[in-house]
Amino acid sequence: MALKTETMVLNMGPQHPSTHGVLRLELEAEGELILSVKPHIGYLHRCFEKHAEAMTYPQVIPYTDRLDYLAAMGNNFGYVIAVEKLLGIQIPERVEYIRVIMAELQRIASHLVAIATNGADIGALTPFLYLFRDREYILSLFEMTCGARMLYNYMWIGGLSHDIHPDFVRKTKEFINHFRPTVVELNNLLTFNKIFIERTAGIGILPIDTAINFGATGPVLRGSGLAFDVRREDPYSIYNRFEFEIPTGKGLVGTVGDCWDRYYVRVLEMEQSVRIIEQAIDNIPEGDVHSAIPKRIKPPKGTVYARVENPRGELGYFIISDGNLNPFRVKVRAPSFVNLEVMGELCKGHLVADVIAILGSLDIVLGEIDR
Amino acid sequence: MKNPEEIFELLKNEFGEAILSLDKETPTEPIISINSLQIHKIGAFLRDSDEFKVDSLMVLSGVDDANGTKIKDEDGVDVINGGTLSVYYHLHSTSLKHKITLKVSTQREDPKVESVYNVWRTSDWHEREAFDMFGIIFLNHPDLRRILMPYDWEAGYPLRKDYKNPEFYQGMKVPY
Amino acid sequence: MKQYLKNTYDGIFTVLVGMKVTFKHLFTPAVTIQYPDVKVKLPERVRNRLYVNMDDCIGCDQCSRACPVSCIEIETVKSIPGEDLGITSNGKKKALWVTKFDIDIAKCCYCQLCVFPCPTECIYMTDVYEFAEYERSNFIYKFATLTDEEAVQRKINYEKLQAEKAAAAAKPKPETPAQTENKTE
Amino acid sequence: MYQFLYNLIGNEILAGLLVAVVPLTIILVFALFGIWLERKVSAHMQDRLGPMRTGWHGWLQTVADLMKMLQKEDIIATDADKTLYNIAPVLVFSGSFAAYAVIPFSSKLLGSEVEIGIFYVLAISSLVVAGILMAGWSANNKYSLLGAMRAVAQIISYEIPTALIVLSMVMLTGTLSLDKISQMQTSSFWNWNIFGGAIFGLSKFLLIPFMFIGALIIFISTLAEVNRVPFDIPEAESELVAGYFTEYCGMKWGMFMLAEYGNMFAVSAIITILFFGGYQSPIGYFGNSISAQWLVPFEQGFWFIAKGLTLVFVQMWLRWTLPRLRVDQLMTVCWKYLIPYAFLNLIIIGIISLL
Repeated sequence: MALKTETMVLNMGPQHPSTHGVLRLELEAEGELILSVKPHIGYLHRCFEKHAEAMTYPQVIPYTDRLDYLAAMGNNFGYVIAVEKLLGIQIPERVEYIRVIMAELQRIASHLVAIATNGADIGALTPFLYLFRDREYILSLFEMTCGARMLYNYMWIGGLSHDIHPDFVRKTKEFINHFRPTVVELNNLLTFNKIFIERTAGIGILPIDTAINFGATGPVLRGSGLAFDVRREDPYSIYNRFEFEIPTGKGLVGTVGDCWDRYYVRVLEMEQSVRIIEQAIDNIPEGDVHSAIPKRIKPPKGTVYARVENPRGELGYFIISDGNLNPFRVKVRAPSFVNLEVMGELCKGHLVADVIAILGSLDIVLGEIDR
Repeated sequence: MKNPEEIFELLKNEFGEAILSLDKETPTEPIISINSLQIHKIGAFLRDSDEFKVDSLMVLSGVDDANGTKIKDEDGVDVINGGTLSVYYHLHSTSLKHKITLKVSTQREDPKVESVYNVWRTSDWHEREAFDMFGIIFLNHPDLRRILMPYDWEAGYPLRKDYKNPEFYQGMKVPY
Repeated sequence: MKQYLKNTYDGIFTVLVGMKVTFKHLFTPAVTIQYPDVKVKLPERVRNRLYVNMDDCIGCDQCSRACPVSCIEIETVKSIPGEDLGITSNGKKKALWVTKFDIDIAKCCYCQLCVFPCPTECIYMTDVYEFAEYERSNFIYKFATLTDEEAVQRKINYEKLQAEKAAAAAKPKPETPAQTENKTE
Repeated sequence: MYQFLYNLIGNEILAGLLVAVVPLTIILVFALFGIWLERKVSAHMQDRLGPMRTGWHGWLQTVADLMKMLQKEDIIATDADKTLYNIAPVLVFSGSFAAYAVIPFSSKLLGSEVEIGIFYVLAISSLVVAGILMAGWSANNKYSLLGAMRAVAQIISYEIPTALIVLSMVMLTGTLSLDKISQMQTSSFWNWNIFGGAIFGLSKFLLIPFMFIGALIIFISTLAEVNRVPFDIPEAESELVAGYFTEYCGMKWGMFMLAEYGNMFAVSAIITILFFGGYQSPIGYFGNSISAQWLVPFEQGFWFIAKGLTLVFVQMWLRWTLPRLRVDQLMTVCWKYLIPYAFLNLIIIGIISLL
């Protein structure tokens, strides 16, 4: 007689060490084997879009900081680009250069967190601390520039809140010199560790056409092998002036599109960001960062969709203006929100421990999923 | 790579009545208005035809157009009657690099839009969000639940312009 | 078989490489500090607790309007002629009594948007970051220098002045009040 | 030791209890020290400082934590099976504590001089399995249950490679007594079993590589038996919150912690005895050279604890270096890698020792 078995529903989250915030995953499991995963979101819903309708355009910027709180510069960047498009204003060269440098530094900082938490989810706690130490350098660069460490409110419509600090260029170069060896160390300690490879290679394979259909962007899509990067695809700001490569998943140790590829794409992207910073840092033109800031920000009627490459993928702002001081509608296309959708698809047939590895490799930030 | 006028003409030839208008007055990309019950067919055509290959839906946004008649109720809040709710589809093609913006409008009192779930799977959560925030019913969506708000939120659809904060949620006072 | 031996070798070798890295770090100095005893030197632009220098405040309400979370509440009363409110450090003449200048620092999001519009640069962010409190009400910082009685007095003074003005205005044209009466009816 | 005390006191039970006090003290002191060491080692490996406030470099931190744990409210989930829930930590702790009965800390300090010491250790440490399963099941928590299932599968599987290596050592030395195994590896580190044992000859040199492999295998498999990284999947904090002791708090949780650190030292002690000469000094005894024979047992105790702690340090070092394996990979490592290698090792050692 066959034993009567039933599946077990395992609630992972909202309070769980590795759901990266307050995500709840409803796992249907047979022992350790996952049959289905249903993500439940909304625990961190802060009504950003409703708030934005009651704010003037500059007042929305501090709120955008809090979407993807690990990459606040990128969020500011996307929003100001959208509003500048709506206003149709020209930005001084100096501002553009500083914005690019900040965005790339932020990309490194954000990827460091992504890599660190991905490692920590799998059990390697030491790289986590090493990488947070390196992130600290970047945060102190930001703090030196605008006074805040996480939620910068740095990029303003038409300019920047502060000009860079006189020491900024020197310290950024110092950081780059310090940073390159730490990537090598990271690769020795974690990336090519056999156990780490075993845990991530061949796990959570995301085929390229599924990735596109699910709208995945950023390292998730690039990990699947498509060299899609908004910086190259739809160059905003001055990204078309810099040389950089778009690293893609090659299936070096497993299959193309597995967790390891998504992880390794981030490692390689940090290197490319360093390259962009190196190209930009010596060429910052002179100028005034406040000169183009409009006195009164009142865009004409119209709609705009502007997208930037945030560390987590394509961040889009869809803004409708009705000609008032407040935006009529602000919709955020949050990369993590879209990337998380694919979670259910990836986890099928894996084990409980793999759910963590997959979630870590998707690198979600609940702040921008729930908005 | 096609410009919006060409896309509009091609779609007009293919679908005729379902394609309503082309709005070029916007500061950025033009918007093609479409019949709300034909969107899934047009989506499938855009995705599958070799001319377009629009394989990616960047974002699907619900919008409350707030173009109905506004009456103030006793609390001084506008109640909107009539008018439309809209859904914007920002599409692009990863291989051919062109971008298309589609817009469908639907009646505010009975908002129904065909789901594009089967065309672009990414629309799953976007449509749930639009339903959650605006109450737009996406026909043939397999799992149309609230997504950001609690599942038992009964006070209406928060991003509508005439939304009123409820006083209580499950016996708890809402502002704190 | 070859793969099997390679896996064994890889497993042991990469573990040893990792161990070498961590062993090296065992002897590198720590980067953390003993926080309350040792403190990081903050950069000069650091954004922490808000402070208002009331000597310079002219009560223009610009900071309050710029604030995205409405944590600043300002109430002002117009001064009456003859009262000397002094001038600000950059030479502006004050014309308003600031009867209430409350900042709810618990709401503040440290975005610094209030600092830039201030015409006299009297509101700014300091480098004080340790201000935990046991009571939520203690987070409402009251910057107004006037006491409550004084504030009430200023208000009465101003209202009296208004009333006098109204009376003065009413005298030459006695028909005005009648008109308003008609309107209210 | 027991015999000595029995002669002294003349009461079996009292003598037995007194003998038990020694390992209990050692296990408690070691747990206090071990937790502190773990924190400091991890901190310095991660470029941090670790506990610094309680005493010199925070050495009293564990004591402070213990105080806190003793004061904590004892919470039992409503749906938990209270009897099993309460027994489980005691069982787990006694399992790891009982192993100390036969461990010779020095030639004079030995709880019980049983002839089948190593066999007893292998047997008694399985008691932990029952305790863990009870803890996981009784808490009525899915994470606990998953953790307990993993732990049981893991501990039972990894006993096989451990037992195979132990078997090869027993074959080589010809005794099951831990004390006798220690006595054999006397006078210099060259006589340790890891260097082929005390008998000089061709076989000694042939044995050395296989002894190294054996030591490595038993180190890895005991690592898994005490649930340390990279085999800490039963308590994998990023997946299962805390595994089988998720629902425990206060001193009951503390007992699991004590048991874990007790086990860490116990397995290190076993490896020390089997491969690294037990309590024997690698360089000869200071007491002998100044003809103060009473000093020798103390020196032996020092060497034993030093060797044990070195292995404990390596365990910690590994923990703060490696990620953890997945549950199926853990089984792969055991059944597909360790057991074949251990078996091969056993056969080769058997052949060599016949030479």
